[in-house]
Amino acid sequence: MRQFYGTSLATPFMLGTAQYPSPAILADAFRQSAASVATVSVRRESAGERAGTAFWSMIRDLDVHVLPNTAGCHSASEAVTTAKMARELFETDWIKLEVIGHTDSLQPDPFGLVDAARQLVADGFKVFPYTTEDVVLADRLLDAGCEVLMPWGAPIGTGLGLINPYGLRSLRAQFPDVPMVIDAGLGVPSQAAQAMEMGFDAVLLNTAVAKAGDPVMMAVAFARAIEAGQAAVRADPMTPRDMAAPSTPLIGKAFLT
Amino acid sequence: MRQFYGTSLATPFMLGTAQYPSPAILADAFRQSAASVATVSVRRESAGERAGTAFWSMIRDLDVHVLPNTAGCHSASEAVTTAKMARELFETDWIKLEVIGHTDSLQPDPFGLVDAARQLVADGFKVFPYTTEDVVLADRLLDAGCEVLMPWGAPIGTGLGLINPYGLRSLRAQFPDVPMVIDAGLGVPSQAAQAMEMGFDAVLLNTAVAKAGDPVMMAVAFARAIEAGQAAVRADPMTPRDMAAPSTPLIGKAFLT
Amino acid sequence: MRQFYGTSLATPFMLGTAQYPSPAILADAFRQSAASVATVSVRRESAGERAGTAFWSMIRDLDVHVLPNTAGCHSASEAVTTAKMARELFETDWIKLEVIGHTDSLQPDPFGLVDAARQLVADGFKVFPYTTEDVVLADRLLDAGCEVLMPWGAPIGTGLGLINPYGLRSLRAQFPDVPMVIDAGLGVPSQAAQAMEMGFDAVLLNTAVAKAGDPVMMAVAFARAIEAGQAAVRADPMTPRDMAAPSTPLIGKAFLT
Amino acid sequence: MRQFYGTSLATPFMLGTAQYPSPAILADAFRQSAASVATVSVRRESAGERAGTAFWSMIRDLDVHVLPNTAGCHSASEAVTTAKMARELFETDWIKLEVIGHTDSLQPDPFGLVDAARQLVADGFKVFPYTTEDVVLADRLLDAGCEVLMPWGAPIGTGLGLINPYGLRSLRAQFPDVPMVIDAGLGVPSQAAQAMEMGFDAVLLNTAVAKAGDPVMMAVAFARAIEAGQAAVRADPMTPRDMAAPSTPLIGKAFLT
Amino acid sequence: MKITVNGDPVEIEAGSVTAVLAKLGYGDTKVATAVNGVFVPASQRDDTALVAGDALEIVAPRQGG
Amino acid sequence: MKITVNGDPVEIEAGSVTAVLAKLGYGDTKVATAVNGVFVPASQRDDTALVAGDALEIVAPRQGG
Amino acid sequence: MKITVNGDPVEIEAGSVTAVLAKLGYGDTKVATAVNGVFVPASQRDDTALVAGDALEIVAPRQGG
Amino acid sequence: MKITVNGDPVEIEAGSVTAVLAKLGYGDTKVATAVNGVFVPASQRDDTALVAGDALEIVAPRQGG
Repeated sequence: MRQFYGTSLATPFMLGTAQYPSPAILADAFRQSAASVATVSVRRESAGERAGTAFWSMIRDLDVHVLPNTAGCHSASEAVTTAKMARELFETDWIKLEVIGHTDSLQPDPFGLVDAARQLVADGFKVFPYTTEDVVLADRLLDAGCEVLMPWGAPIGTGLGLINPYGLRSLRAQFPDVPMVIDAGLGVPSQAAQAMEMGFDAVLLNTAVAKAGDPVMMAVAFARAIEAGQAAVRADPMTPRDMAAPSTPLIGKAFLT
Repeated sequence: MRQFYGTSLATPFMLGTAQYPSPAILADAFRQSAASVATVSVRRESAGERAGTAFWSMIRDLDVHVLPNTAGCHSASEAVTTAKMARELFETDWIKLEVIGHTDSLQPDPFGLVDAARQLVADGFKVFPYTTEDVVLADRLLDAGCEVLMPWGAPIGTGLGLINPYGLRSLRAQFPDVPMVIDAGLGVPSQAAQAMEMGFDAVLLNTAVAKAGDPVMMAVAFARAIEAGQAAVRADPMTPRDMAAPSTPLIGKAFLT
Repeated sequence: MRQFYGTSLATPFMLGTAQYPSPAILADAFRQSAASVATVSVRRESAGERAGTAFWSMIRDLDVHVLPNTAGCHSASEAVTTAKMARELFETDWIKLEVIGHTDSLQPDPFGLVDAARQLVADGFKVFPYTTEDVVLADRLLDAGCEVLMPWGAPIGTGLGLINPYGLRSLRAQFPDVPMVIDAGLGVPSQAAQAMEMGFDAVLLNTAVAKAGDPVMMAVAFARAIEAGQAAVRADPMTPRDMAAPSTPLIGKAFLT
Repeated sequence: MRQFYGTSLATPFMLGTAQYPSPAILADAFRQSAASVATVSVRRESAGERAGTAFWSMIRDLDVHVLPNTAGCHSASEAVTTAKMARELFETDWIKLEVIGHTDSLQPDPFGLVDAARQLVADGFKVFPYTTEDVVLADRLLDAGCEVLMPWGAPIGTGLGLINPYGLRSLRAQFPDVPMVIDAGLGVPSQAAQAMEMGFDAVLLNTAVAKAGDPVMMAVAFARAIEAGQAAVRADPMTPRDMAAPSTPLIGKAFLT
Repeated sequence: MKITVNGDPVEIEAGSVTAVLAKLGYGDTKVATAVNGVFVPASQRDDTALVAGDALEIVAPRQGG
Repeated sequence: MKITVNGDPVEIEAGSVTAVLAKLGYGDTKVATAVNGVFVPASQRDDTALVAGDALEIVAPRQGG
Repeated sequence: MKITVNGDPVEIEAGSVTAVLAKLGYGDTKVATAVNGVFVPASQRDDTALVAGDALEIVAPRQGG
Repeated sequence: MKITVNGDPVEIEAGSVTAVLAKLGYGDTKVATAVNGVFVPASQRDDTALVAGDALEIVAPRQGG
């Protein structure tokens, strides 16, 4: 499995921490799925609230890699400031860089994304950019110093799966050595398996697990699917063919008519 | 998990026994994937060859359910005689009923299939008919006494996956209480997960495992994918939506510009 | 263009006559789209009602081929009797044979269909069977004496288009010399063009035109799309390729940097 | 039909002029398809060659709108200089702006594209940017002063059709008032009809016509398909439904069993 | 006698299909007929007698898809 | 007499399926049999006589999908 | 002086970010800060004076996707 | 002096773009020009002198997609 900024992950499953019915269910989802990375955010804290401390200690107990995001930022400067606050709070130079360019689709803004990536890399961050399947944008992000790409499967929270397999395949083929994570848009495990089968290195999701009827079971389901897709690539799948071919040999068949 | 003629399977994974590089790899694929059913066939035996005995003892050691097939039969009578020979040899009344109607696609023959099913049920067989997604044909097979259906995903050996999801969904919805196995045509694990997510009760395949570069690893990959799809259904997936929705809450976001 | 029982159609567009806002709009849809075949049915007539006479004279004025159907029949005998009544009323031996096997999907009943087709052919009918993409069923219908096949695109009235392109392609490839009409399930003209591009000989539809906001304009739209698909096949389309290729020649490009 | 920089086109069909077997066939393709816009390029001319003059007089005789391109340009400055040379030669301020960012896919470079668009608009050009389905990029191009967008269907010359219908639908929905042309990647007429049905205002293609066995017939086929899709939108198509619905009324059906 | 015509019970004097059609007032309307699910061609209506309990179906051209 | 065994012509002394299997050297091999396309259970092999022209099929367990 | 803290207007005595955090009652809560959209590291809070009209943002760890 | 014309090295007497085009034999051919990547409108060709090492591009209408 490819490394992410020199880090080998125990599993290629990155899981969000938002929207769970309870902290206990969140923790259980991580433990039972063996997700190896947890995405987190920074939000306003009131005096005496101490919500952050409670959340943070819970996450720390999960003993996973923490990947803070810049969710909701619509400009490079906002994202950069948010990243710096996150680095101080979470004591990590990893940052999931989101610069949203379009409110309905939450699509990344290619321009703000590259701008922010360049600033953050210069400041010593290890940037995980949430991007599209655009190969030119990918090239710019790599030029800016990103060593990982996180193309979307579909718009955040839609659960539509991989809406542009052709584009994602082209992206994967164009940069064979770059670690890539399919981030956002997945709804069911088969889509995560498909992403791994296409050669992506990991999968990041949140809503599909947190909003399932049983988030813990769904987290495990995704974990299994990701293992399945990863193993499938290593096992070298058969080549699909248009015409049928018998699996049971015809030779030796009894003549009975 | 639904029962198959009163039998609860340890796992919803049925695996073929043909086309493996070696018997050792075949056995290993079953052991490591925990497939619970093995499909087998009957073929001509020469005097002194004893190939059948060797194969049979190997299969018995796997300690799985054995599902003999009538592969290669093109008429009801041929299939019925083959089924009877198989019952005597494998000491089971389970039969995977194949009546091939079209050589290029190995498509089941709806007419011969219903005819053979009726004869075999009358003779005490527990028939697992290899069929299409045709709901009327399914209805006839149930009338004939079949208590399980095995619709194809795609033509045998193609590895194309589920070529007609709409038709398969309609079939699943039409007979909610009938145990159904997606049989044939799968190429990669994500397709098996998808089949389970659609509500099918098990998956049967052979070529995708036996012809993979590493059959054992691929068998395990399919096993994981099948678990994933099965768990996903139980976990009650989110409903896909066309518009994006943030996973990280917007409330509390710092104002930074 | 292939002939239908020896008849060359002026256009490969067959149009239904039901569900239009008014007889005038129906007539206009036929005139402006140049549809060459009109499907009709037989229904109960009360004494003095004379609705049949009015409808029939209107259809006759369209000066198109008339194709009576057996819509709503769920058994071979019902369909056969209906066909005979239709032949007497419409003075044609053409019959669109529908034997419905499943109420929700209005899927043809393969068994009743072949049975009725055999009886009708024996009685001198020219049978246009409404069938599925099943190649074995197709073979049986041809054996029964049908010289035309009408596979569905999708269930009647859904407007989903071609739900199983792989299956339809296989059917087309299996019987290259049999005239085939894509019947039912189309919703928009691009789907009709696609059907023709796949090598089908004609398209039959009703709901997509009759239930459009402007049935006349939609009939014309389908007529254009059918022409487009038919011409595309004759013009021998380019072969799709995975990699891009410049249309504007690179040679001679000015060097400007 | 929406206007393009104040110009109403006689037909929403824009056709390339490259790769035809002969100038006569090119001219015939335009005449018989009634394409209303011809794309052209500028290339090096040797002394005494006068190829440009011959080509240009032939194009002028077609009496269509001329849309020069900047094909093959990989930087904004190159594209800008090329655009200026084209304006002087073709005496039009229309320019199909191509800034290629990726050689294999010929994908537009979002960054160079916006940069060049801004410069050209400032210099009085009417820019037709060849772009992707990216809504943020689209927004930037509109900010830069473009009043038309030309999103790709698929990479140039592939003939794959609309590879990301979801993305194209989102783009169309996001900017309901902006004239949009599906440019590049189409292979068969049904795809052009589909593009129009999705609400796009015109279609631009070249390879699918020029490289067809019979370019003239294929040009006409595309023209018909484009008309079909355009009329379909106006005619207000039926809403697709998952369950079947009889087109022939059931009421009045004879009871025959 | 009692028969059913297009699904409705009718009390009518016994007779051939032709006679019954006339009594029912179909006159020369263009219709096709079936009795008890069996087609009765126009040419055989005179010779086809209806008896009590028969089900007569009388159909005419209609819209169809 | 001449019969065919698994498709091949064989010259063999007449007898029951059991006798023929023995002569062919199948011994106690686990096989199933059919004569002229009809299944012959092991329990009926003694009582099933083969005559000239019969087609005997002898099968055993094999790999299958 | 008047400043805004996490978007709300607050009347508070002038001072460093550290002083203001203390007065607001954040004590030793683990937070990160920005003033007028610019990040202020913990190490610089003592030396960063807030003036009237400043916008202070105080954030802490939260759930994220 | 040495310049390049459409990518090829050319030895030619110094002069304006107009002069060079004439010497090269373009006569009244309809062309557009750029020098060192910068567009030179026809109206400015007289006043645009070429110097050694300049790259002159001369283009005309062609097929395009």
